[in-house]
Amino acid sequence: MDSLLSNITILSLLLTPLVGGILVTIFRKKKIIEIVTISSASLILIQVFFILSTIIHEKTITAFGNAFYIDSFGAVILLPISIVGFVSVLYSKNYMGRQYDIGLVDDKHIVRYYQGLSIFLLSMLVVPITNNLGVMWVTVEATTLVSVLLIMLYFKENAIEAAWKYLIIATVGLSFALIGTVFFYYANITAGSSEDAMNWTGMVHNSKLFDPNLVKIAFVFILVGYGTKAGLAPMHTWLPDAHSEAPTPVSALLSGVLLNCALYGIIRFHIVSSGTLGHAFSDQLLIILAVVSIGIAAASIYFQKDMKRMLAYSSVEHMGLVSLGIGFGGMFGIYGAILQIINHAIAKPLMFFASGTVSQKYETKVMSKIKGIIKVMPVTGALFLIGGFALVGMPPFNIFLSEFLVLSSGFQSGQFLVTMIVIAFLVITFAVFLRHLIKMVFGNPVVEMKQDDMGKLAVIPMAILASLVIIFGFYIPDQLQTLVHNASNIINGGSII
Amino acid sequence: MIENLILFQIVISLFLGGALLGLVSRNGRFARPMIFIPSMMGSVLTVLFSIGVIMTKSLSWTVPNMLPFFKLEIFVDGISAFFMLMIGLVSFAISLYSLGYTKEYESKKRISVFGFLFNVFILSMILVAGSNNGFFFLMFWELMSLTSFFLVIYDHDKEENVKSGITYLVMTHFGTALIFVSFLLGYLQTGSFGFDSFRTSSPSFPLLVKNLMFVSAFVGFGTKAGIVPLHTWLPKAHPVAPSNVSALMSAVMIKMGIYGIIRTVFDFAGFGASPDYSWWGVLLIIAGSASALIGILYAVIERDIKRALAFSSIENIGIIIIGLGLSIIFASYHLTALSVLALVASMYHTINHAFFKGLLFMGAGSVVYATGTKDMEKLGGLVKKMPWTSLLFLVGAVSIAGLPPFNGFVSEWLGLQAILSSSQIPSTVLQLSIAFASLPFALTIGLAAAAFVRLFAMTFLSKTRDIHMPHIQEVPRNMIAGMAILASACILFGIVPFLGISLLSTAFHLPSQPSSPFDAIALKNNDSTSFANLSMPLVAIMLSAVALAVFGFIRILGGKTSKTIYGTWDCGFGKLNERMEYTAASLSHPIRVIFKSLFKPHNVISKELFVQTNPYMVKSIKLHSTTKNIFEENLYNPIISSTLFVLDKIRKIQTGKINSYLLYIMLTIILLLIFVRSSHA
Amino acid sequence: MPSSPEIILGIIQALILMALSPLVTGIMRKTKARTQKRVGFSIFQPYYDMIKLVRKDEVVSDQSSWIFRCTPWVNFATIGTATFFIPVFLSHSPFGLVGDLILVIGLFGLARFFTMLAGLDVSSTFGGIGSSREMMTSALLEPALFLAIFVVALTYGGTNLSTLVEAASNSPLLPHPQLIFAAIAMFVIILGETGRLPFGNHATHLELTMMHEAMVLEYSGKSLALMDWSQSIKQIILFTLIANIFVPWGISSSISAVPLGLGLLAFMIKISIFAVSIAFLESSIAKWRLFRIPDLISVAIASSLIGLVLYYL
Amino acid sequence: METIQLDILTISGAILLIATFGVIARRGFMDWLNAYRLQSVVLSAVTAIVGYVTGIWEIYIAAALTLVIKSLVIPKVLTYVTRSLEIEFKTETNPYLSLRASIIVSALLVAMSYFLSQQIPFKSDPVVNVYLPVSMAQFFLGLFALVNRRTALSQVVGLLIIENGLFLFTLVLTHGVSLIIEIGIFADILVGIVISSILLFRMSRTFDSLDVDKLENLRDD
Repeated sequence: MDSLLSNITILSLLLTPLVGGILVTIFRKKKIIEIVTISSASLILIQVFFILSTIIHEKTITAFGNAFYIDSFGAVILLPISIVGFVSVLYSKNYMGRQYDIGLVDDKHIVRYYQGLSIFLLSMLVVPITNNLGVMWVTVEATTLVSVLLIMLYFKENAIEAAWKYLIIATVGLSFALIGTVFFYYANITAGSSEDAMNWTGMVHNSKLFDPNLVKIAFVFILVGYGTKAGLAPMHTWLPDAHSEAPTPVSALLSGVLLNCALYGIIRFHIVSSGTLGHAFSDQLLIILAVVSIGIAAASIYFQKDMKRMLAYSSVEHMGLVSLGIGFGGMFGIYGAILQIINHAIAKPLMFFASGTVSQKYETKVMSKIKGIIKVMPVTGALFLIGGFALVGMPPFNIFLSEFLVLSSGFQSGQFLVTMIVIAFLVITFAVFLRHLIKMVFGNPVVEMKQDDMGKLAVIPMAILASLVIIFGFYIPDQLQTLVHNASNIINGGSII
Repeated sequence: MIENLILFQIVISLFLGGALLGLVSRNGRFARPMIFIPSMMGSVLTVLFSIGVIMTKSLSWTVPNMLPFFKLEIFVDGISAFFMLMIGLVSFAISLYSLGYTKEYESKKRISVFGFLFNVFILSMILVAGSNNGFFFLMFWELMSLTSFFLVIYDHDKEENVKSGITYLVMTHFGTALIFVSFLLGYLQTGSFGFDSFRTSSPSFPLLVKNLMFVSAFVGFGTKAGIVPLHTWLPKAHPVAPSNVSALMSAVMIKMGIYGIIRTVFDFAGFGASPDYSWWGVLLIIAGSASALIGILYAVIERDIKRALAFSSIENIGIIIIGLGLSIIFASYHLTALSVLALVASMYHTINHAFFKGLLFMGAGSVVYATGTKDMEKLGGLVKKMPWTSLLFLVGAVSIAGLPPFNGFVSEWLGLQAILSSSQIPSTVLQLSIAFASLPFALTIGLAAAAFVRLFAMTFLSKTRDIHMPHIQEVPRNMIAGMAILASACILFGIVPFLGISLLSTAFHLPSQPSSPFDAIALKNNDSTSFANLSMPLVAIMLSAVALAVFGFIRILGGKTSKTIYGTWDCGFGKLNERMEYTAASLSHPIRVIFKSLFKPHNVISKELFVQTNPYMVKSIKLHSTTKNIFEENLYNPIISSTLFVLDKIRKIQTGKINSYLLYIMLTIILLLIFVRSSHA
Repeated sequence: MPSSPEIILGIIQALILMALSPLVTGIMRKTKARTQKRVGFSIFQPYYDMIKLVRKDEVVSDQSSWIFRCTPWVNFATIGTATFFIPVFLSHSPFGLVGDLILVIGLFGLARFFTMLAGLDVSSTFGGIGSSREMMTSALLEPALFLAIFVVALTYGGTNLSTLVEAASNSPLLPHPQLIFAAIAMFVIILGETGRLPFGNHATHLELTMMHEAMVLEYSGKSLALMDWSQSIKQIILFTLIANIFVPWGISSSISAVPLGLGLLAFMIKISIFAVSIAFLESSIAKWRLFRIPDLISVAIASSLIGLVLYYL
Repeated sequence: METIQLDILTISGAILLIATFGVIARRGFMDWLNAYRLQSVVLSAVTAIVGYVTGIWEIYIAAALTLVIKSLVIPKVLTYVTRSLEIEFKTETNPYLSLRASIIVSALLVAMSYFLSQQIPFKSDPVVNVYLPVSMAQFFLGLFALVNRRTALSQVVGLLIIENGLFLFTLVLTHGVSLIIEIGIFADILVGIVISSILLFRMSRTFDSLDVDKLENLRDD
């Protein structure tokens, strides 16, 4: 692809949400801004597919000199952003419409919401395509700020509390990430690079020359920093609060995409650090945090009362699994981790949407008050079940494959004890998660309710995701396989066992 | 063979078609045929296909490129085909039965979901038996668990049903995790999850790996099969499922656990003919004996028909496992002929159990269909109102009690002979322990007869105990036909064991094969004197000849006499009614007393008095007797509560205080920095 | 294939067992009467009873079903079939090729299964009592019996009764110590299987003591005759078994007139002695409480286990 | 490098640390704000010096931005937001550790920062040698303030101190990465402060307090 075309591609990708946001600000009419945002999200989706097909053929896209750089790994992150962005916007129409109808939000809120959504999408889109790790940090920080605004949309007590915690913890965490980034930059400079010292391409190119001790410290800062944003325990504490209090489409984006973006940062630096130190060092750290995350998630899910908090903990678990896969390494582990990123991004929004619809119907998020979803909302209930079973790694749904790969790589890399512990945690999570889920879906509703699935637009986004969940369970298109394979090669430093 | 492949593909598409038809169908006249006729056709073709495979040669089929790393490999050899044959036969009968049985659901809920799950469930079992790759095996395995779970909680209005379902799902998932570990060990050795590579390189695995593979697979598959103490899901899930589903689960699905154990032992775990492996067999025999005995003991005292049948499944799985264990021990001492004998006994019992347990669950389903209750204490007297059901149920009961000339006897006979042959093992310890193990085995057989006398008599004989029972009538014809198919299979496999044995020996490529249907099963001593012989066709002929002869003799001797119908002798009391009958609880009372250390019965007597001050004027006395589940109380509850205790401590870290959260971050970074410092080069 | 004289002899053996069975019952009753200082009936009284019963009309309970009605025939057919497998005076029965000791036990089991059902079919509490007790004892007797068979089968090489008895008759007098223990066990088991004291009492119809009698209480006429007859055949089969396995004296191993005649004579003497001694024993002990019966059975089990250990060590 | 420059470096580093300790040791919001303002002025001076030393013009812009935003705009915004608040919201009455203990812990953290800096192999660059430990110390002290303090206002100040530390850190290690990143960072901070001000405002309205102890509804026990 020649440079002009790639410049235009990147520019239009980034302009789409920006223009969308501006149009929202101009029109301020609920009907119009909904349509504007939906069309901008679908445009993004189409453009991402275009970029993906280019990546599959040409491996990389570079634009604006060296400022933007997309490789297969970036593309793998781009895919969930666009998909989840699209379905979230689609779902928002119904969800926010209902909130609007019952008077929970007014016109001003709606405008602010859609503005925020566009900016949120924009900032996330920059993360995987920028070459500059400093810019990446800035945009990740920007996502925090935008999402804080989205979370405190209603100014309810809990929302304010969640937003406050999220803001403080994420900001503190990301400041670590900045320190780490600067350390890496410094290592790059001291290794003699000057041109593109902050660029990923330059960094990975020079990584063999870095000072090992510096890289060790730097990676610890990166891990804790982006780890906070990615929800790795014990820095995950903001996550259940923020995810449960945000408006549902935002929860879906936070959980399905934002966490991946943060993990993306960790993995990029993992590659660099592996270049310097060999992968054993960062693998070890990733595995430690991953096991802690999975364990804490298992423990927290059992005692959970709030549906969305439970889903948030499940995100913690999945982020743990991704970093576990990266940490275990090998083709299986890394491939599994990347698949897990995609699969999680498909399944988790499905669950959030379903739980959002359910909590709108039942007017509560407290699980003990929700019974008999399958009777009240047959379609939503079925989709809820599909999503739930997918989340706990039940075949024939998609996450089974990625978990299978990750755990296999654990044995392959000789981490028997860790793998067994994780398997035990996963079994516990399975039990406790499904216990909650099944108790909600089946049984008899506490009060008599009309059978109603809350509108087509609530169901369609879920149906899209659910069909992906099922299809990816036993069929992954060749193109995607190639893409993920290339991405794994990148993470593995080009050499695949 | 290409025809087999096409047949197999047709089978898959039939079940998938049935599932899809189910999904699109609406309750109505055509809903049930749309669902069950494809599954019947699929089952018939499965039977044809598996016979084809057994007769001709194995089928292998690979579908590449569906998923990264793993190819969908199908490999159907004799063993798989044997299990597929079982699935096909039983599911044909059950599909036919379901055509009538599911009518009662039509008014209550969507039959379409049921149809979808039912078809997928059968298909997943077939694919489990056929898959040749660890990944896909586990996938179909879990699909099987998942669909059966949804079928179990199909009546999800009752919270208790859903709870049972969750227990089932969680336990089976635990099992899957262990199976996965077993495959992982194989993967670690071979670098592949393909069963072919396990097969070829397993003999060279280190002994430790083999042992670990075996143990984890045994526990994993054992959970599905319902081996004590991993059986607790079974008596919970089976009773709450719709009866046709219980029939499928009990008759076929739990056998997939047996299939897995066989595959693991003889294919993957690198079993070798050396005494090193004899402890595998010992483990199996111990587990099997415990399952058999405990299963049947609970079955004897149970008052819920379907629970009793579920416990009896545990017992039968125990018997099968004992047979397998013996086979392993014999094989590890190079006693090939005996190993074959034990294996045949075990597999024969497997297929027999599929027949009679399917039949019995369908029978129980018919009872539920007609009366609406599963409680033996309320039933009784159905033999007059439901003659066909009771006759077929009786066939099942006699078969499962291991009595001639039905099929259960043949397999138990073979099992007993295998135990008797243990004297040829060159190890006194093993000889003695197997001899001692025959004690629970024989006790089980004795108790099984007791349990099924009780089950049949309480359900079908005497007067209906619940006087408020509505009008009861015989179930529809297709349900009876479904049961009749399995009943005739029971009789056929009892009277002509040649069928089963030649099937088995062809499927498993056993060295000795019977030549004609009338050959006796003959076991020889070393000096070629007969150790034992059994010719079931002749026994059947003799039985009928003796019956005819004595009928003639008595008739000639006594001439024609008349029969008078009169009330049962009541010592002149004159008001013998339903409440004075022997109840199910009192019938099994002696056994409950004898085994009270296991059951820990607890009696509560509550009296209602006419006048509170006068204890002698009693209006009514109620005895409430409960037994304890020792496994739940002594094994599961402590494990669960201690796990929860730990989890509770862990989750407390989410205190709600932002300060503590920030502290975690601070501590994490400091600890990690210290960690880095300590790992400085 | 066995030769036709063999088959004929096999059938004759079976017929002899069937024919003689009421006689054994008669002998036992007579002995008991004598020990109780009574004259007692003729030893042929059971035959008279049977002939009388088959000519009588039946009264059938209005609660009963076809199970109740077909049970006597099933009972007789199974137990009658069992007789064919038992060597009586010829050590090898041609029917040994058809079935073995385990089949005999299985056939007994089938008969018992139906008897218990019949007891429960008539909705009388007596039937319930009988079946309930029978359920317990039979279930417990099963392992004891199997262990005893285990010892015997191991010693003589088979559960095929022909092989067994032949090997027994060829071996010297009680060469195997384990057989003594097996015999003790077998003796207890026979008491239990036939419902004799201390398990049950044939002579009364008291609720406390009945087992078998309670189950057949509702039968009359032809059916009762068949039930009684089957019961005595079962008894003689068991006596024959214990006699020919543990004391195989005099049994013929060739098909010629003199040894066969001697064998028959020996058989009759052995059986009579056995019947008389059991009757004596019955007269001298009381019935045990129901829940003490497991103790007795465990004696049998323990005895067989000792036998097993002796065999293997 | 001349001695006088080295002295200036050392002295400015010391002032930065002292200003940070001021936040740790004081209770009142206005005191913190003044300490922060002082710190920011010194920081901007340091930035200018670094700019002078390295001769990169972009750093001067950064210095100017620091001066304007940090010592003028942000304190203004915070004063504006908190103007209507009652005095008890503005005073830290009840930190988890007493002031004395806090100072000891802070001293330990400073020591740790120096220790940590020694682990990192640097070329003998005096700017780095002096400011790196100071910036780390600032960073950790800010974090400690966040952990230790119970009022939302003091947490905002803690955040600001962390941010100053970051700024210094980035500056000394990179001598100015690139203007776009610097501006991005500034923008982030500014927006962050605005958002937290909104939150503070809402919090005081909703909870009638700025005590983070009130923010304990979302928890798992």
